[in-house]
Amino acid sequence: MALIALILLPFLGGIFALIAGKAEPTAARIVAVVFLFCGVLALAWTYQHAEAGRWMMMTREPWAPAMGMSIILAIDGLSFIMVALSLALGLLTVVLSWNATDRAPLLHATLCWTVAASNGVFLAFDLVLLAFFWELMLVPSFLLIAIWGHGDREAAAIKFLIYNAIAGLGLLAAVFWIGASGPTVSFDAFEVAERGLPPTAQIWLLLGFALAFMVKLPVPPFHAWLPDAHTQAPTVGSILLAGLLLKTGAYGLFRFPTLLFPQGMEVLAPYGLILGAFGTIYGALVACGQTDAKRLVAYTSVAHMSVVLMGICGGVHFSLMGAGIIMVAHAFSASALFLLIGAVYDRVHTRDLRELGGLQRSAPRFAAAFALFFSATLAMPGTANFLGEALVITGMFQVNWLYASITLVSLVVSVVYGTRLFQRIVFGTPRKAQVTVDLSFRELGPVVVLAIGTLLFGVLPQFLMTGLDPAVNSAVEALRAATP
Amino acid sequence: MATMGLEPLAVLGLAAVIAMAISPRASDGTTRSIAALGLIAALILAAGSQGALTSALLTGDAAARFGTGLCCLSGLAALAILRPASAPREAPALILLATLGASVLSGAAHAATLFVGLELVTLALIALTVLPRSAPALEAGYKLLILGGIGAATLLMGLAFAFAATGELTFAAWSSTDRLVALGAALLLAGLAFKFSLVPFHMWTPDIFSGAPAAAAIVAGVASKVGVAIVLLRLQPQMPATGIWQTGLAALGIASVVLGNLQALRQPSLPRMLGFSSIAHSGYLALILASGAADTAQAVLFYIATYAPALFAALAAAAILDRDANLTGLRGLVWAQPLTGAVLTLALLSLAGLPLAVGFWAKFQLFSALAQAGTYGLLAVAILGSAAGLYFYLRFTVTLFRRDGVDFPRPPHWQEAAVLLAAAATIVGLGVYPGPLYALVTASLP
Amino acid sequence: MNATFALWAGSLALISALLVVTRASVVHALIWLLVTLLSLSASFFALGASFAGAAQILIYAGAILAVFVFVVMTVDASPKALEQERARLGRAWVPPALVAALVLVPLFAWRGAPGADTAAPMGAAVSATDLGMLLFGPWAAVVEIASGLLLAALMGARHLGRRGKPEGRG
Amino acid sequence: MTEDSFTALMLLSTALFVVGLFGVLARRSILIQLLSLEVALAGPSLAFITAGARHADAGGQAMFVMILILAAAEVALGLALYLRLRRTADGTDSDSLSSLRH
Amino acid sequence: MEVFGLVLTYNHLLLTIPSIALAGFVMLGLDPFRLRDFEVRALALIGGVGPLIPMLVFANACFHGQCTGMVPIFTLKVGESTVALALQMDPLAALVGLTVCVIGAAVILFSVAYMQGTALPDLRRFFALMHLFLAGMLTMVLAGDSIVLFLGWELMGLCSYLLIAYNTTSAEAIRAGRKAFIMTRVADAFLLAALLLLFLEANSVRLDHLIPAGVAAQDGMRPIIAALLLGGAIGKSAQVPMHTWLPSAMAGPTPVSALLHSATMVAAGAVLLMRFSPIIQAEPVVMAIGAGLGALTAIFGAAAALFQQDIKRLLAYSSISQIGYMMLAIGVGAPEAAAAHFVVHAIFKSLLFLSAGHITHHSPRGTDIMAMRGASQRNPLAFLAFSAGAASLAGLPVITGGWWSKEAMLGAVWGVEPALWTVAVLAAVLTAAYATRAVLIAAMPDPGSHDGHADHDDSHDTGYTLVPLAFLGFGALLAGGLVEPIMHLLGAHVPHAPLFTILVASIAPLVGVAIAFALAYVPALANGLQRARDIARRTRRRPRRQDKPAGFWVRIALAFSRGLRIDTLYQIVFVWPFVKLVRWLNGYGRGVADPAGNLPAMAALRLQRAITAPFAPDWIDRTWTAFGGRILALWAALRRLQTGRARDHGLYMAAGTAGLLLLAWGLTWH
Repeated sequence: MALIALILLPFLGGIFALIAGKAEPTAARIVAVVFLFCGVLALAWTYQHAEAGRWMMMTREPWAPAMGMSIILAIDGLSFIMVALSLALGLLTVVLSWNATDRAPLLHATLCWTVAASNGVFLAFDLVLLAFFWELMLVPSFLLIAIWGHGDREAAAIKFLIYNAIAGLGLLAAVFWIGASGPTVSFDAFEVAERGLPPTAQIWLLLGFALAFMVKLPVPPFHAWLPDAHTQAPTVGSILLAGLLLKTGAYGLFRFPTLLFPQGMEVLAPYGLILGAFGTIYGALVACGQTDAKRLVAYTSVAHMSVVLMGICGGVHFSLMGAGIIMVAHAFSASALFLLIGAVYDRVHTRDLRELGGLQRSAPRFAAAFALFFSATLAMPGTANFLGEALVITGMFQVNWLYASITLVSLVVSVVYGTRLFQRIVFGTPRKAQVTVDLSFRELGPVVVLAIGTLLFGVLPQFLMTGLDPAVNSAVEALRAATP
Repeated sequence: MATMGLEPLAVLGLAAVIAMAISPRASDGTTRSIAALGLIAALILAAGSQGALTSALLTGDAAARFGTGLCCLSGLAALAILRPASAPREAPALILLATLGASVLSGAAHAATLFVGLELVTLALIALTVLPRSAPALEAGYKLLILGGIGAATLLMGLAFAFAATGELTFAAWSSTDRLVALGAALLLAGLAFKFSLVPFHMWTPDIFSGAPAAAAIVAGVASKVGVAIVLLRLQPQMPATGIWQTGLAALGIASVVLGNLQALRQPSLPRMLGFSSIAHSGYLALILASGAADTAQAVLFYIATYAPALFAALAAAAILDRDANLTGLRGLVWAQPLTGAVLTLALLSLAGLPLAVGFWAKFQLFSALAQAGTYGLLAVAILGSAAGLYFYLRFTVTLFRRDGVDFPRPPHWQEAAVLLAAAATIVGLGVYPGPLYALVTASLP
Repeated sequence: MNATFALWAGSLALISALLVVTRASVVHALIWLLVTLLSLSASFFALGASFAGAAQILIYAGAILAVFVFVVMTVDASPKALEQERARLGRAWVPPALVAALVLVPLFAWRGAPGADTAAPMGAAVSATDLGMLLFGPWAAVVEIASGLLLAALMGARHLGRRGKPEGRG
Repeated sequence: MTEDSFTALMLLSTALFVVGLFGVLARRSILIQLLSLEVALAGPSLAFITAGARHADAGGQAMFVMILILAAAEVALGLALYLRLRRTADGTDSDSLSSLRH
Repeated sequence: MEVFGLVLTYNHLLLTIPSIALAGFVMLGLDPFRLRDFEVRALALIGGVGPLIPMLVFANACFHGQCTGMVPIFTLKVGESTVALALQMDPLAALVGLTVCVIGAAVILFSVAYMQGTALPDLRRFFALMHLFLAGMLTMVLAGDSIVLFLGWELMGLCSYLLIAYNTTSAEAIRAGRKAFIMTRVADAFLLAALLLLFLEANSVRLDHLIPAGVAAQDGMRPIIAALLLGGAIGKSAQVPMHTWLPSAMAGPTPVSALLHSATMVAAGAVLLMRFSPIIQAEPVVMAIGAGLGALTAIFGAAAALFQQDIKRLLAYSSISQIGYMMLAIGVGAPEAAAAHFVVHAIFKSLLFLSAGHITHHSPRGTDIMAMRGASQRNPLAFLAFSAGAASLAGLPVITGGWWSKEAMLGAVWGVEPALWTVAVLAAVLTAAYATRAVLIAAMPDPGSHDGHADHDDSHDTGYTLVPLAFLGFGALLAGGLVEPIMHLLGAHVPHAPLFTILVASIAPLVGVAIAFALAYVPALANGLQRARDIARRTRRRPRRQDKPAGFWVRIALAFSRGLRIDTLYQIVFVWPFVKLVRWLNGYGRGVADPAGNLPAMAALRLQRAITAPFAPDWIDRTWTAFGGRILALWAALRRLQTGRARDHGLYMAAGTAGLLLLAWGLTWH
C-alpha cells in the first residue's frame, strides 16, 4: 500500500491544494508541501520495511481483471532513487514558487500532479499502467508550459505534447501487442518477462518502447521539442522537465528493454550506441552556438542524456551504473542551472547571453553557484556528473573504443559550451541589464540542496551505487543470457 | 415471461405519449419531469429485467438492455441540457421518441424493427433539430430530411433485396452467398452508414452539431450511434460470406477516420469540430468492426460507452455558454468560468484519448482490438488519426487557457453545474477505474 | 396474379416517374406522380397484393398527394419562374445522372438466382386477412412503434406551423 | 410469376429507386425534391410487394405499410418545413440553403 | 578511532595537507562569512602556509626512510570491482609535495602584499581560488589512486581557468583562460582515458596496483596507455605541439603565473610521467617520442623566449623550454634527474616571476620587457633576486642550482643519445642568452625616470615580499646542493658523464651570456630587434602586415617573437572549422538551425509530400510550420467538399452507395 500512497499522496496533494487555494490562496502551497512530505515519509517507510531480494517491495491489486490489467507496483533501488528524486524536486519546486502570484494554487497542484504521474512511471510494472502514467505525465507538464510559460508558450506546449504523445503511441501499440500475445491477456511485466517473447517480435516491440523513451530522453533527432519547451517553460517547469521528465525516458530505457526484450536489445543496442554517440557530439556542438542561456542548457541536456543512452546500450556493468548515476547527477545540475538562469531572468528579463554579464561583480553568490554547477556540467571530478561519465567511458572502453573516444571528445566540447555559458553570464560587463540583486535566501535554499546533492554523490556515491546495483545486475544478466 | 424485454420500450412510448398529450397545457417542468421519470423507469427496467427473446422481431438480450440503458442515459443527458428558456414544449416528448427509436434499434433482429427504429430516430431527430425554428436549424432539419429520405430508401432497397432473395425478413437470413444478397448488403450498409455518419454519408452530422440544439446533437452522437452499433454487431455474424461487409466497413472506416480528422483540423467552431470528430470516432468503430477481432463487441460497446460522457460534457459546456463556442469565443474560459472550463478541458482530453480521462481506455480498446486482429493497416490508420486528433482537441484546450480571455457574463446555473460535475465525475471515475464498465460491457454482448 | 400486367403497369410507372423528375412545373410533376402511384397500385393488384394496392390509392394517392396539392397551390407558377426552373434543370443533371447510372449498373448486373428454373411459376396472392394476422399478431409492437413515427412528424409539423419567432440560438 | 418476370419486376423497382434518387440529386426545387423522394420510396415498395408475392409472404405487404407510414410522416414534416422555410428562403432553390458549410 | 567504517590512524593526518588549503577556500569562498580585509589576508596566509607544516612533518619522516605509504580513505564497490580511494606518501610525493608547499607559501605570502588595494570581494576570490588550486595540486601529488589523482588534476585546470580570467572585465584574460582550459581539457581527456584503461587492466584504482598492471598489460594495451599518459602530460605541461595556451595564460595576475603557470601546475605533467615512469619506460617508442618532443620544446621555447617583448611571455616560453628539459630527461629514462630539475626550476622560476612582477608592478608599460628598465636603481633587492633567478635559469656553472640539475639531466641524455644532447646544449646556450638579456635590460637605466631612487615604489616593499624573494633567491643559488640528495632519495645516482661534456655544458651558458651582450650592444643586431619589436607592436592590432619586407634577421626575430605563429595555425586548423561547424549547426547564415532536430519534421514532410503531391504540387517548404500548412491546405481543400448544399451531399451519398454496390458486385464476380 505504501507504493500506492507514493502515487496517491502527491495526486491528492494537488487536489487538496486546489481546494484549499480556493478558500485561501496561500494555503495551497502548505497543503502541497505537507502532502509531498508525507510522500517522503511513505518512501522512508518503504525503505524501513524493505524486503530482501530483488525487489524491496511489491504490490498487486486488481484493477480491471477482465482486461488483463492489474495494479502492479514494485520498487527496487533504481525506482527508489528516482521516486526520491521526484519527491525532492517536487518539494523544491513548490518552495521555489512559494511566492508565486499567478494562479498559485493551480501551479502548486500541477507540480504535485507531475510528481504523482512520474512516480507512477517509476513504480508501475503493469504495462498498461505504465503507458497510462506515461501519457498522464504529459498533461501537467503541458499545463506548466502552456499556462505559466513565456513567449510563444502555446506553440512550445503543443510541440512538446505532439512529439511525446505521438511517441507514446509507439509504446501503446507495443503494449497492446504484448498484452494480446500471451495465452491469456496479461500486461504483467514480470509474467511477460518470464514467458519471453519471440525474438523477432522483440525487435519491433523494443522499437515501439524505445521510440517513446528516446523522444522523452531526448536523443537527436527526436529532441527538437526540448529546447523550445525549456525555453518557454517557467523556471519550475524547466526544473521538472530536466529533472524528472527526461529521467522517465532514461528510466524506461534502463528498465524495460532488458527486462522484456533482452534479445531485441542485443540486436538494437549497437544502433542505440550510434545514436547516442551522435547525440552526444551533436548536442554539445549545437549548444556551443546558442545565444539563449536556457536553450544552451537544454542542448547540454541532450548531450548528457545521449551519454545515458550510450551507457544503457553499452550493456556492461560500468556503463549501466554510469548511466544511472548521470541520471541523478544531471537532475541536480541541470535543475540548478535552470533555477539560476530563471532567477537571472526574473531580475533582468533576458536570457540572451549577448546581453548578460558581470555577475561576478554585482552578485557574487550567483557567480559562485554558477561556477559550481558549470563545473558539474563539465563533469569535474568531485561532482556526481564526473563519476557517471567516467563509468560510462570505462564501460565504453569495454564495448568499443570508438565510442569511448567520442565520449571523451564530448568532454572536451563540454568545456567550450560550459565556458561560453559561464563566462558570458558571470564575467565581463553586461550589455543590457545588470543583475543587482543577489540570490535571495528562498532561492539559495534549493541551490544549496542541489549543490549538496551534486557534491555528496560525487564524493560518496556508495548509496547510489548500492541502490542501482540490483537493477544493473539484472540488466547485465539478462543481456548475457540473451547473447547467443 | 415472454414480454419481459418489451417493458422499457413500453414505458418510453407511454411516457412520450403522455408528455406530448400534456405539453400544450402543463408547465415545462412537469413535462420534463414526466419525461425524466419515464427515462429513469425505462433505465431501471432495462437494468433490472432478465428478459429473453421476446419475438422474432425484437430481442431482449443483454446487448439490447445495455443499449436501452445507454440510450436512456443519453436521453436524460439531452433533457438536462435543454435550455429552459427556449426549449419548446414538444422537446421532451421528441427526446423520448428518439430514445425509443434507438432502444428499438438496439433490440432489432428483423428488417421491420430495424427500419422502424432507424426512421423513428431520424424523424424525431429532424423534429428536434427544427425546434428552434431559426434559419440554421431549419436548414439542418431540411438537409437531414432529404438525406435521411435517401438513406431510408437505400436501406429499404437493401432489405427488399435480401427479402426477395431469401424470403426472410429476420437477420438470420442474410448469410446467403447470393449476389442479390450481397448487393442488398451493400445497400443496407449504405443506409446504416448514413445513420452512423460514416464518410461519405456523413454530411449531415456537423450540421446537426452546429445548427441544432445540443440535445439533438446528443441524440445524433450517442443514442443513434449506440443503436446502429448494436445493429451492426448483430448483423456482423450474419453477413454474406462474400466479404462485402468487412471490406465495405473498412473502406468507410478509413475514409471516415481520415476525412473526419482532417476536416476537424482547423475547424474554428467547437460544435462543428465535435461533429467532424464524431465522424472520426464512428470511423474508429467501423475499423473495429471491420477488423473482425475476437472481442469486437466488447471494444465497440466500450468505445461508445466511453465516448458518450466526453461528448456530452463537451456539448453541455458549449450549450451552457450560450454563445458562439468558437476559438475566439472560448478564450480564457478556464479563468472566467473555472467549472465549465475545467469540464470542457477534461472532455476534450478524454476525446483526445489522454489518460485519467475515460477516453484513454477507448483508445486502448481500439488499438488493442485492431492489434489483436492483426489488421496492422487499420491500426496504422487509427494511430495516425489519433495523432491528428490530438492537434485539434489540444488547439481548443490551449485556447481555454489563454490569458487574453473574453468576458463570460453568465455563470452556470446550479443545475447545469450539477450536470457538468456529473459528466466530469463519470469521465474521471471511469478513467481511473474502468473495470466495472468493462465488466458490464463484457456481460452485455449480443 | 398476372405478372405480365404487373410488368406493363410498372413500366408505365417508371416512365411517369421519369417525367416526374424532369418536369419544370411542380403541378405537372405532381400529376405525373399521381400517374406513377396509380400505375404502381395497378401493379400491386396484379401481383395479388390487393390491400397494398388499395392502400396505395387511398392513402398515397388520396391523402398524401392531396396535401401536396394544397401546398403546390401556393407556388409561384409564373412563366418566368418556370423558365428559371427549366434553366436550372438544363445545366446540372449530368453528375447526378452519372452517379445514378453507377448505382444502377451493379443492380442491373444482377440476374436471377443461378440454377433456378426460369420458367416455373411460383408465388401466390397474399390475402388481407393474412396481412392483418401478421400486422396485429407478431408485428403488433412494430406497428405501435411505427405510430411513433407519425407522432414525431406530427409534433414537428405542429411546432413548425405554429406562429412565432425563431427561438433559441441561431 | 416466373423467374424472369420476378427479375424484371425487381429491376423495375430498382429503376424506380434510382430515378427517384436522380430526382433528388438533380432538382433544386424543394417541392420536387420531396416528390422525387416519394418516387424513390416507391422503388422499395414495389420490390417488397414483388418479393412478398414471390414468396407468398405477408411480410412484404407489411413492410409496404411501414413504408407508407414513413412516407406520410416525411411528407407531413417536409411540407411543414417547406412552408416555414419559404418565409426566409427561396423555396425553389434548395442550393440557397447552404449557410451551414465547411 | 573509527568514523563511517573507516579506521582512522595517525597516517590519516596526511589528509590535513590538502584540507587546510581546502578549508581556506571554503572560508574565503563562502559568501555568508562576513570578513574584513585584514581577516581575508590572515586567512589567506593560514591557508597558504598551513599545508607546509604537516607536509614538513611527513616529508621529513619520508626523507629519513619512513614513508607513510598508502593511506586508504574509503572504498566504493562498482559491481565486481572495488574503487579504493587512498592518499600516499612516497619519496616522489614528499619531494614534489614539499616543493609545492614551499612555493605555494612563498607565492601567497608575496601576494598578500602584491594584491594590496584590490576590492575585497575580488581579493577573497583570488585567495580562495589560490587555495583551491593548492588543495588540488597537493591532492594530485599525494594521490594514491587514479580517481583522487584525476580530481586534483582537474581541479588545477578549473582553477587555472578561473585565475587566468581573474580580471573579469578584460576580454583578453577571459579568452586566454578559456583557451587554456580547453587545451588542457584535451590533455585531461587523454589522461582520463589512460587511467580508465589502467583501471580496466588492474580492476583497481590504487596506483600501486595500477602501475604494475600497466607494465604487465598485454594485447598492445601498454603502448596505448603509455602514449595516452604522454599526451596528457604534454598538454598540461604546455609542450610542443600543445604549448600555445601558456604564453596567453600570462594574462592572469603575476602570482598566478608564478605558482600555476611556471612552478607547479605546468610541471605537473612531468610529475605525472615520473609517477607513471615504469609504464613509460617499458615502451621505448613512447620514450623516444617524449624525449624528442622534450628536446624540440626545449630549443623552441628557448629560441622564442629570446625574442619575446614581454617579460611574462618570456618567462612563459622559458617555462615551456625548461619543462621540455624535464621531458627529455624522462624520455631518456632519468626521471630522477627530471625530479631534481623540477624542484630547482620551481624555485628559480617562481622567483623570476615574483621579482619581475615586483619590479613591473604599477608600471605604466605593464609587463613589457622595457618596464624592467631601471630596476637596479629603483628596486635593487628585487633586481638582485631577479638576477639570482636568471643566473640559475641560465645555469651559470657551479654557483647556481640550475647548473647542477641541468648537468644531471644532460649527463643522462649523453648516455642515451648524443644528438639529443647536442640539441639540449644548444638550448642551454639560448637559455643563458635570454636570461642574460632580461637581466641586462633590467640593469639599464630607465629613460622614463630621471631621479633614480626617488620614485621607487616601496609601498609594498615589506616583509611579505622581501622574505619570499630572499628565501627563493638563496634557494635558487644554493639548490644545487639538493640535486644529489634528491636523486639519491628517489633511488638513483647522478650519472657520470665524460669530462668534456661537462666542460661543454659549462661553457654553453657563458656563450649564451656573450650572445646576450652581443644582442644588446652590437648595433646591427640590437637595431634588428628593435625593428622587429616595432613591427610586432604595430601589427598587433591589425594582423595584416603592411610593412615593407624586412631583413632576414628581423624576420627571424619577428617570427620567434610571435611563437612561429603556431597559434594562428591552430586557429585556422582547429578553431575556425569548429566555429564554422557550430555556426552551420545553428543555422547562421542561411542554414537550418538544429538540422537533426528537424529530421523528423522533414521526414514527415517528405512522407506527406509524397502523399499529397498529386493534390498540391506547387508547395515547397521545410519546417514544421510549413508541414502544418500543407496539412491545413488539405483541410481547406477538404472543407470545400462540405458545400452545405443538400444536393451535393446527396450526390456524395449516392456515389458512396454506388461504390459499395460496385464493391459487392466485384466481390461476387464469378
